Amino acid sequence: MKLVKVYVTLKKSVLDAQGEAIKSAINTMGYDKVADVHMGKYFELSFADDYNAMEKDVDAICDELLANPNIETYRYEIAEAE
Amino acid sequence: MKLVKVYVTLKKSVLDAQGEAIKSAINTMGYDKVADVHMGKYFELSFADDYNAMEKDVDAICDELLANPNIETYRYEIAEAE
Amino acid sequence: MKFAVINFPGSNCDMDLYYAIRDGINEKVELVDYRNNSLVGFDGVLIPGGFSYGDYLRSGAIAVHAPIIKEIVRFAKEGKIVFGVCNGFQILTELNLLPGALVQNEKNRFICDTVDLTVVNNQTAFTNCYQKNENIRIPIAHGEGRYHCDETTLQEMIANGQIVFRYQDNVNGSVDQIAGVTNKNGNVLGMMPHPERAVEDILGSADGLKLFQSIINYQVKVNN
Amino acid sequence: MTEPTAKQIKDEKIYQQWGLTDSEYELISQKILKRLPNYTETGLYSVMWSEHCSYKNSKKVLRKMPNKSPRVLAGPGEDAGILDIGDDQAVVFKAESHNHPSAVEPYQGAATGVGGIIRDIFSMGATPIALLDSLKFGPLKNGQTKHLVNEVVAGIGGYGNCIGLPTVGGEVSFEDCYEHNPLVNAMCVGLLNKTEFKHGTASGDNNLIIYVGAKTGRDGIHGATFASDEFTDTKNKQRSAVQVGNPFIEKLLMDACVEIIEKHSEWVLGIQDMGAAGLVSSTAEMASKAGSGLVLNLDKVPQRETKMSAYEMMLSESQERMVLCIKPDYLEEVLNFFRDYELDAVVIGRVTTDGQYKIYHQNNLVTDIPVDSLTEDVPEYDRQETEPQRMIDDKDYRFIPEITSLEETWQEMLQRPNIASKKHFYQTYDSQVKANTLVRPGGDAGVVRIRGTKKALAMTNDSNSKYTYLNPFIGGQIAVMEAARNIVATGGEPIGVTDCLNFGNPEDPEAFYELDKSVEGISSACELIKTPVISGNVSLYNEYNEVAIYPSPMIGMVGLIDDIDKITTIGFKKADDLIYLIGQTQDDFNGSELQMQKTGAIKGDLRPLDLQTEKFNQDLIKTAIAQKLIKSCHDLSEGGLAVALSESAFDNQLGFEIKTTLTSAQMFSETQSRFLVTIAAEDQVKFETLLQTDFELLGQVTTEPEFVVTTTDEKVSIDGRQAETNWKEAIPCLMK
Ligand SMILES: Nc1ncnc2c1ncn2[C@@H]1O[C@H](COP(=O)(O)OP(=O)(O)O)[C@@H](O)[C@H]1O
Ligand SMILES: [Mg+2]
Repeated sequence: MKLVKVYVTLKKSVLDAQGEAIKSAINTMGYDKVADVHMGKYFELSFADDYNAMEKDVDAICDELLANPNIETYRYEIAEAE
Repeated sequence: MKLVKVYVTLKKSVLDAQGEAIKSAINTMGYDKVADVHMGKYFELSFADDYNAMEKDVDAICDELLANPNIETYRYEIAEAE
Repeated sequence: MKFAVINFPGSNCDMDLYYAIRDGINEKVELVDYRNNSLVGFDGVLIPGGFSYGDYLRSGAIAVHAPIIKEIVRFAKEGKIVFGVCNGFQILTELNLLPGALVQNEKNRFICDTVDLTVVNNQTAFTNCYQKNENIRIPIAHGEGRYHCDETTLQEMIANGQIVFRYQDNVNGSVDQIAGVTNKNGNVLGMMPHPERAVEDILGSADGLKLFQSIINYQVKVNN
Repeated sequence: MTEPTAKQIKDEKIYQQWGLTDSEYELISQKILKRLPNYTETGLYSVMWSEHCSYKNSKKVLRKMPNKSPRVLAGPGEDAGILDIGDDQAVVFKAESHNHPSAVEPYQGAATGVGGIIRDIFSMGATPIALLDSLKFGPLKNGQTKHLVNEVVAGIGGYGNCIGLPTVGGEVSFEDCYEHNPLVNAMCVGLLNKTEFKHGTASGDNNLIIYVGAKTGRDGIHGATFASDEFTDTKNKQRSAVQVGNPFIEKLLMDACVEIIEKHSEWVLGIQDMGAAGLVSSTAEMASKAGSGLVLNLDKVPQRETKMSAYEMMLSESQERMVLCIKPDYLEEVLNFFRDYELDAVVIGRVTTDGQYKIYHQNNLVTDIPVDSLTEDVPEYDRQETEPQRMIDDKDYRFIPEITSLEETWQEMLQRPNIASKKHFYQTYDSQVKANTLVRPGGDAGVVRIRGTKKALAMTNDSNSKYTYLNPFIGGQIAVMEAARNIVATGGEPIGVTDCLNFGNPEDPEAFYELDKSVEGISSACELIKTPVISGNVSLYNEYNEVAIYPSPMIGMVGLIDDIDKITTIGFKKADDLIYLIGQTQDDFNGSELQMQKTGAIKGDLRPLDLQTEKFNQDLIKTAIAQKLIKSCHDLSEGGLAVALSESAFDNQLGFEIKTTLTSAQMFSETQSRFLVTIAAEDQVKFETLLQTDFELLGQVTTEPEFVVTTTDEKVSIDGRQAETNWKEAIPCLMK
């Protein structure tokens, strides 16, 4: 069993409406040291087995589904599932 | 500058409707080795400076805002920002 | 009775509630900005549907940090009427004035429809004009309306009669088909369906009207 | 990043990459400026002279459309058109296409399409009251298309639901030609509580230009610019040509703009949204309309990103931004007003009298050109047109279907994606927010009441590109008439039209023929029923690998219902009501859904539309509704009588028993100008004396959901419950 952790974030040039709203909420709550907030998506994919083409598949899943390369970037880590 | 990375995920007891939908989309796309998908939120908070109470503040921000303890759990890492 | 309809940035059913009170049951009502910090002079507070703060992060999560919230909490604690619809319900759970939480619909899509509800408990401040087990048709419109709570909380709520409305057909996958719940005290109600959209026959249903009439009924009794 | 010099732009023909032709560039440098335009200036011309902003290829064609009626208060040229609806109220509407952005980023493309059209409405000072959407996709066969459909629908709902406007109508259709070029058109309708409005103008020496709303980023800048690496830094991949919407900010902006115009009209001289080509197009148009000049200081523009060049700021299509022109005396009031809404509002420039457009950036004068040259001096092109070969080849082809089993065909037709229920999509749109929606999606037209009056507005989006493909002129007429029938069947009087003209490459003579003839068809139909075209939008170059989409004009129509008692819906009301077919049925199978079902393609010419009969039948329905004779009314469209009967029966789970002089095949004929109505049995004589047209008393409504049908060929009994399941489940099933 492998666990793939995928992080999808908006490209820097893309408006992060959620991040902005959350930042201003944090500041209003009195935490004024927070200078910037970005929000992204986090996925955990479990693979039944390890296999050769796994990384290739994860890339494809990210490109075709989890992220839109026009606005988002992604990175991932592969770990042993507990 | 410090960068805090926060991961918020649904508690295991809460049905992850998005995760399930994504899983079935991935399977439909032909990647049948993906056994399970969970979706969560990922935040990057930049702090202008490091300071003593920073960890306390991050805990508070997570408890009061970023995660809803009734349904979610969170964890975070603190890193040096580039 | 004089109602406050709270207007958060992004609320969008505020006027629907306003008209339901003003034209539906002919009572006094005012819109109150989220930046106010007093509800003195009001007898009940209504939290409308919509997307407060864009519903970014989680529905209702950011609104609970607005200045007016202190007063809403005071109303709840003092046993005054507090009623949240849709996003208002989400805000009340985020505030822990109501148990549980509202999460993404089971089918993971926004649903707009008119559904059948059962009035589970007609002995509340909000439902005393309905019959017990009455079937009412009320519109829904939400993406995060699946009610979630743990088993202990559920049993407690059942025992206390806090479950007020159930869906007849579990449209969003809610625990125990829950559509609306009160707090223990019975003065705070949250529900995902929109009774304020069902106050005239030409809108397709007037079944929501009795909810607002119930509040008046209840208040009259309390005052006497 | 260093910008190329004016000379480099000329020598290396960099302007070509931005879409300017050699002769256009020459016109600019030799006739207009009498010098070489610099980088920023060339950028401004390239976007302002693009088809999207200038309509240089379509202007001549668009002039053919009628745009006058006693109701018209504002027509094409403003952000949206306005029609007087009496009692000092007016309705404002427009439709907009967002095809390309939706192909690239379906959720945001669709969402910002909705956001953009809403801004066009409130920039006229009107309160938006409803949305509609017209969507065209490839067949629901593969994962990519389903994903695209899901995302587009989610984007439309995401924006509309969040801002709190009901989506009350629309259409979704599927044809092969849209597989790689989906069409996403959105329409917004607004209400103006007076009959005067703010023009989008900037006039009066030294009056101030105010920027309100979201900060400016690098989003949506002319994609072609980034294609060339030389001019971009190494972070190229960090940039995006896709706009992202923020409906939350737009809600604040909408409420603020409506309020400032309603309550503080004297503060505001002009207002306009920043749509395509953002800052440049909004400000240049405002100044040009007023015959003024303008000085802008870009350092004042609220910026989301650092180190933006003048070019980037001027061309950015960041969403949720507005430009206002105000009198300096009210500056404090205006800034405070927006601050109260928690919106950024800043002075970015002022009006001048010299007719020049001057832009300062970091203390440099980066642009100094005549304002009018951006908006008025664009060359207008007269494109060549030739009749498409397929039309010549197939002129005499007539498709005659053979129906072996009426029941089987009936059930199959109900499952065809173009006919099946679209509830799977539209139920993800809030159709009731604001508690004014009287007829929700699922019928012929959506209806929104005007609170405090007896009036309501009926609205619909219609197009049938199969018809326009076979015959653009007749197809154009049909699109208008189908929209009108939807309005009329609902109890409304059609009062005006907006459109989205989605076509291929105008430089291709066949594609241009399609555009030109469609518009002629639309125009002739609008003339007849006196519905001026008061706004619209053109989207050309819709093609993939040089194969164009079907010519796809979309008609958005609004009708006035003077008394909500007149509202009529499609559903049969009760057993024993009599069912009538109004209008004559012929063998109209070319371009029909039945032809698609039987042969997998469409072919042949269309029969001319008899406009007089069309109008006569529409007037008849209006009269009968006014006399309260009609209990349900449904126009006949795709799938013909069989489909209309089924949909009317499904609404209240009723059935029917009919006997007709039609053949089984004709049950699916798509002859135009027809309606299906029911009346109470006791009104038979009264109703029939009205009917000086072709009609047939088909039979009556029955309690059990069973469809008993006798044609000239056979008698069948169709399981209505099964039929309803087929119709309802077809799309959810395909979307799985
Ligand atoms: N994308 C959509 N958004 C909202 N409503 C839709 C959409 N697609 C279809 N509908 C609704 O479904 C019903 C049937 O649509 P359609 O078959 O196109 O009607 P018609 O043939 O009468 O024009 C209409 O009420 C229409 O408004
Ligand atoms: Mg119709």
